[in-house]
Amino acid sequence: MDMHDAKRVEIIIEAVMEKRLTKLLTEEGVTGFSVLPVKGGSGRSGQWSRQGTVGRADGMSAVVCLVKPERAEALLEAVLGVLTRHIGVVNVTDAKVLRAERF
Amino acid sequence: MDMHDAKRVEIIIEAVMEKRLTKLLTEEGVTGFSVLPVKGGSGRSGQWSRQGTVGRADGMSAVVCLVKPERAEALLEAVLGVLTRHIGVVNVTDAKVLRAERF
Amino acid sequence: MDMHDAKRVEIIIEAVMEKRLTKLLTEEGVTGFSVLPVKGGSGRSGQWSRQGTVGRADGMSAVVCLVKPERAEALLEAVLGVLTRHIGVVNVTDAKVLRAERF
Amino acid sequence: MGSILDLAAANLLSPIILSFALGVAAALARSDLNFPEAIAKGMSLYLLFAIGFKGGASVAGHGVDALLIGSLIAGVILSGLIPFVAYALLRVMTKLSALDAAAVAAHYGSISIVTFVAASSVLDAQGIGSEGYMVAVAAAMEAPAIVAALWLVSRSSAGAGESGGMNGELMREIMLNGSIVLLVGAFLIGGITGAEGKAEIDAFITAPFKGVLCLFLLDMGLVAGRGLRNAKGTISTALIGFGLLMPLIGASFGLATGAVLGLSTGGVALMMVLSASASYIAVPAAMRVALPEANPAVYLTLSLGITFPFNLTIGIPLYIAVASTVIGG
Amino acid sequence: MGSILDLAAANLLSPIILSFALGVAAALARSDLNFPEAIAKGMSLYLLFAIGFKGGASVAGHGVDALLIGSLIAGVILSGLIPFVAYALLRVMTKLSALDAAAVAAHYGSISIVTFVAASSVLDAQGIGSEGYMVAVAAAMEAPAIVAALWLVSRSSAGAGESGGMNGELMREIMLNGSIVLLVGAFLIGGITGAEGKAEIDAFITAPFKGVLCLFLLDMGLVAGRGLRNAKGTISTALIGFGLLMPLIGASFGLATGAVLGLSTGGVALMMVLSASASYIAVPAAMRVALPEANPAVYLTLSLGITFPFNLTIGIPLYIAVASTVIGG
Amino acid sequence: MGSILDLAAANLLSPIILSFALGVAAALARSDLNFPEAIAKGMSLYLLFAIGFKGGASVAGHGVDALLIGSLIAGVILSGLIPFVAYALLRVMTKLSALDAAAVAAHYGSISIVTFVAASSVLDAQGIGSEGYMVAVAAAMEAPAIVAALWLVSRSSAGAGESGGMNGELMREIMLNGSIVLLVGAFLIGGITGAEGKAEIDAFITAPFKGVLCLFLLDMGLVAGRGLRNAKGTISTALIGFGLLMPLIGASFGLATGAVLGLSTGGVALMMVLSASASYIAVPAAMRVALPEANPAVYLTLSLGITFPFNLTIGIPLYIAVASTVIGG
Ligand SMILES: Nc1ncnc2c1ncn2[C@@H]1O[C@H](COP(=O)(O)O)[C@@H](O)[C@H]1O
Ligand SMILES: Nc1ncnc2c1ncn2[C@@H]1O[C@H](COP(=O)(O)O)[C@@H](O)[C@H]1O
Ligand SMILES: Nc1ncnc2c1ncn2[C@@H]1O[C@H](COP(=O)(O)O)[C@@H](O)[C@H]1O
Ligand code: NA
Ligand code: NA
Ligand code: NA
Repeated sequence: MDMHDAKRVEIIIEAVMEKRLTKLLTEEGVTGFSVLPVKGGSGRSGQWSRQGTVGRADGMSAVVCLVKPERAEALLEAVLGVLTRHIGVVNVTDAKVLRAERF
Repeated sequence: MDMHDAKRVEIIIEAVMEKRLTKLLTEEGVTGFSVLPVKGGSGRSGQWSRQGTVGRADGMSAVVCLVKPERAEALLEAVLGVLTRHIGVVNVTDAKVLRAERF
Repeated sequence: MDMHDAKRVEIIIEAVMEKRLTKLLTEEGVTGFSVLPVKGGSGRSGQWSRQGTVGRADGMSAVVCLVKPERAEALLEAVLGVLTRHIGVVNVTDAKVLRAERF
Repeated sequence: MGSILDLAAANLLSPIILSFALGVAAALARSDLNFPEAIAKGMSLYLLFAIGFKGGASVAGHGVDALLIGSLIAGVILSGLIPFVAYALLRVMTKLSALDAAAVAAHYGSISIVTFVAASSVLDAQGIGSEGYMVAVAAAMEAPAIVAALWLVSRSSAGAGESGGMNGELMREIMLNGSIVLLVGAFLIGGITGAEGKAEIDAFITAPFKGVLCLFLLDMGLVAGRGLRNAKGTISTALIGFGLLMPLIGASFGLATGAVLGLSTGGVALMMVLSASASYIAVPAAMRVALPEANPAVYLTLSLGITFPFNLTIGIPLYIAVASTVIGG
Repeated sequence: MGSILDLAAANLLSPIILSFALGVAAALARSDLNFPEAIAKGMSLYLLFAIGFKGGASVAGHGVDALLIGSLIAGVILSGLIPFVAYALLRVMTKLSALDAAAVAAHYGSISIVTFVAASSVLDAQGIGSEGYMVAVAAAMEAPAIVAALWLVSRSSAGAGESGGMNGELMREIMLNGSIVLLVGAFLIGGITGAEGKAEIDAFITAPFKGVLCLFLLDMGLVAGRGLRNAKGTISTALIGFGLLMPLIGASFGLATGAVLGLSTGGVALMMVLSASASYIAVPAAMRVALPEANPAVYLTLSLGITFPFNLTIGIPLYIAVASTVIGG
Repeated sequence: MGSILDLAAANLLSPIILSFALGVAAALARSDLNFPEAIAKGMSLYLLFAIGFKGGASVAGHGVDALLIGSLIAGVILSGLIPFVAYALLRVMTKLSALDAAAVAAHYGSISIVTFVAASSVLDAQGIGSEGYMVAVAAAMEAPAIVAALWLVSRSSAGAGESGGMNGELMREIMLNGSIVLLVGAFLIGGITGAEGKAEIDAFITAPFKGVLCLFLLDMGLVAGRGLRNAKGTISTALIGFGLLMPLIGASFGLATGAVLGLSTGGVALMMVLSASASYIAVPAAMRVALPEANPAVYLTLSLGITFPFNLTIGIPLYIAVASTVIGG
């Protein structure tokens, strides 16, 4: 099996900032990402849940981004730019990917 | 980029036990977690899907929890307490996080 | 805490292919997986979102699969079989699991 | 008997039964027809709100009488007793473990609100009235069966340790589970606002009701069919026998109780339906928490795959016919 | 001709068209207005159930005649033939590859049920009756086009290997896809329960129907507008030309077929609508499975972004006007 | 005064208020009753579409007059001015930081569409007419308050740097936010299609309206109750005082404006309602983007947990009574 090194960057970000983040990712030339719904959570700013809510003020999304290791740094710099003043967390794990030609 | 070591703990747990788990996490002083919906799956207890269902008996949630490495052990002990008699899986990966002051 | 080595395989696959993939996983003897919804994303084939859509042509799912390290290779071979002609990405990370008797 | 069969046949060819059948057929044929979870939940909230409200408004119209209290108490007792009968029967008829038998028994003591709704709509169509507070009786019957079953387990597994855990938190969860709260809440709102309140929202809770019920049953058919497909092998012939026999036994209890209480024909029929029906929402969730070792495939398949369709197709017209014969009307 | 323009203008200013236009405008202006996926799915389930049921109930009323079978067969043939015409046209008019051309062609042979629903509601408003079984014809026309397109691919790519895979599993998936099963199932339920069944749930499937259609079209406008915005560059002028011309060609086939069959004015108009419309649910999904290399941006944009709006605004009144002129009424 | 209390009491016992109360009670009791996000969103889309459409259709009926323009302008001015009053009051009455005070102020300048909808339905029930374009005024009042609040922040934090960012992208987002677009769009569609268009979809947008409103308020009660439970400690007595006082101040502004404009009794009442109500959808989202350091628990709890229930229960009947007394009718 032909596997390639990659970084799995997972950004849990406020729903209102999601579009700004993905726009920036695209501008940074990040060639792919997937957005997963988050239905609730808890942090220093308290507990929340999307149940029954209509507004977008509450709530986070999880943006998962597989990138070549050498691109991770630049990506994270950019993410921090959007994130600074906002709540949210970012984690990076070492991963292997199939079909690296797609990244 | 200032990155910090962390553990990414991912707990796939029965929906009916989700509140119990998050309550316990809060009691254990876990400062943050996010709950992602799971729409279906398969395990030793068979296959399931949330499609069209109304009850909570079926179905799992994924609780993602980024913690300082030294806190992982205690967290896992606590999780096991809720989980023992229940179906569900727990995995831990090494991760790096941005903004470690938030954990 | 009794932890065991495992691989966390995450397959982001077209919704139309999800059933074919999980069927194959079952045939390969993969004893467990969970399917998470993905609500949008971007890749070489463009940007997409599930908002307001009815059809299944658009859209991906995330299949998360914890397996014993020695089974990962075979699993990935099988996944590639379903995936070849289709869009989608696969990543593998090293993980530790609790309760390895369940895998 | 001929007329019961006629009624059953007519019932079988109604849009609601055929919608359920369509769902089962589609699932068995592995069609990808499905309802989003949110839509299923939304329809169920609508049905609970509407049936609760209408029940309350009708009580407001007819006034509260001593029967209301009596029926509530009777409902609680039935719900607490039936599990013992079911448990004994299961232990005799089938090879289920004590744990699984208790879990199944809890379902049969409790009730299925959709079966109740379907029966109400058949009564409506036949112009048979019933006590509006039967909806409150339905709510009262949800929980006692769970307590009874957990008691059975704690007794049977004596020093077995872990299983059978009923505690304060679980009790609160069961008593305040969403469907009980919505049903009782809507019942109270209907009772407080009465005919006037009902008039305000009638176009929402009455006119489209049966149509929504059809779509909801279509969805339940899909879920039940999928369950049957997945459960192949889990359900023995003896279990199927239990799933068809138990509702008849439950219904007899309901009949006796309703007759003793002096309920109307419709009320007796609904009491039979409640006693005959098996929970598929509240009890399964409680069992996952309290008796996680019990096999959900067994109780879900029995309740949703065997007893629910039986009641929907044969049970309801049968119970109505029997109630009409015994009580008159 | 003047009256056709009048009709088209009237049609353009109806709530359903304006709702669609609102959706497109909001998406192009990058408003964050959007419908949850579950709500869109729920509305589509409602529309399929309602239109199927009403079709079936109307057949039960008027009785089945030989025309039903004839129309079904004609529908299958139309659906299987139109892809060849579309494919030839695409290869001549545009620079699409054989693969993309075949994928697009499949969409035009198949049908768009919302276009059908919108046309039915315009016919209703104008008091023009139609054969209730046209809804069954719609279902029959969903799949044959897919088979035809896959045959085209397998032929054109000869030894090319991988593409064009039709197999048993895919065939089953296509024939039992959710919308066909729901449409046909509801049609059968309507047919079995007839006027009586329809009366029971009429307040659900008839009264709010047009309003739900408005909201659904608003959502489709949002999705279509977003698609157009994302697809900038994918769609050449030639392709747009095809997207406007092909429905007219399809409609002519439908007109001829309907006239030969001897359908009513409304029936002919609906046959034209079905032939003119392009699938945007069943076929795209099938193409992703069978022809993953074909570019979805092309076929989705053409079908949903060009041909659907064309049919909705100009096509439907035009087809009705032509059918009225040719058949009378 | 007696009659105002009577009205308030009658209002308190209406299905819509009781539904809201049920939701709050269920959340405080920690019941697991809840609505899926998609269903809540779907109901809100329905309400916006229906209220917008009906407003537009009514304008089409009564004709556009000079008052429409005047009312829109007045609405914009009210929305831009009220934040200054709210801000000053907060700085005097409470210990909120300038930032938090500005964020809260933005909410009170803007409007809550559900409060508007509830008030409309009370007016309807009492047979009091109002200008159909008040729905357009509601839309016009959503955004100016945000601009005013951001200006307050940029002034107060002078060189403080980061906070208070209003830019083109945010402005576009606010002006084109989903609820404004849907409300205005439906208003225009109603205006264009008029009585005829309304007749086509009346069974959808009018008949079930109040029932949907009940369920939606039940859900809002659940969310508000959960918010109150989580916010324990965040909200001081002074803040609660503000949350009860500010709507009365806002309502006085609305009263004066409505009277000067020469609106009808119903129109004045609605102007009071709009001025008194606080946003809980559009403004919170804008604040998260523009003033992320402001504490959402403060403004969400005040708006949804204090002011919304106050307006719903006491405010609406009070404003109607005052408008009736002042304007007559
Ligand atoms: N340690 C963590 N692990 C996972 N998710 C987190 C963590 N911390 C915060 N979050 C998520 O981010 C949101 C905001 O976090 P905070 O800024 O701490 O309030 C929380 O509600 C969670 O959804
Ligand atoms: N190896 C695994 N990888 C990912 N998810 C799993 C795994 N095993 C179990 N699960 C999830 O946990 C649920 C219960 O598992 P089980 O206890 O094996 O029946 C399954 O239905 C899956 O959703
Ligand atoms: N690098 C990536 N990281 C995360 N998700 C990805 C990545 N690349 C692709 N995807 C997902 O897979 C879909 C198809 O990708 P593609 O084949 O590149 O068009 C995208 O829309 C994303 O949802
Ligand atoms: Na029972
Ligand atoms: Na066609
Ligand atoms: Na205001």
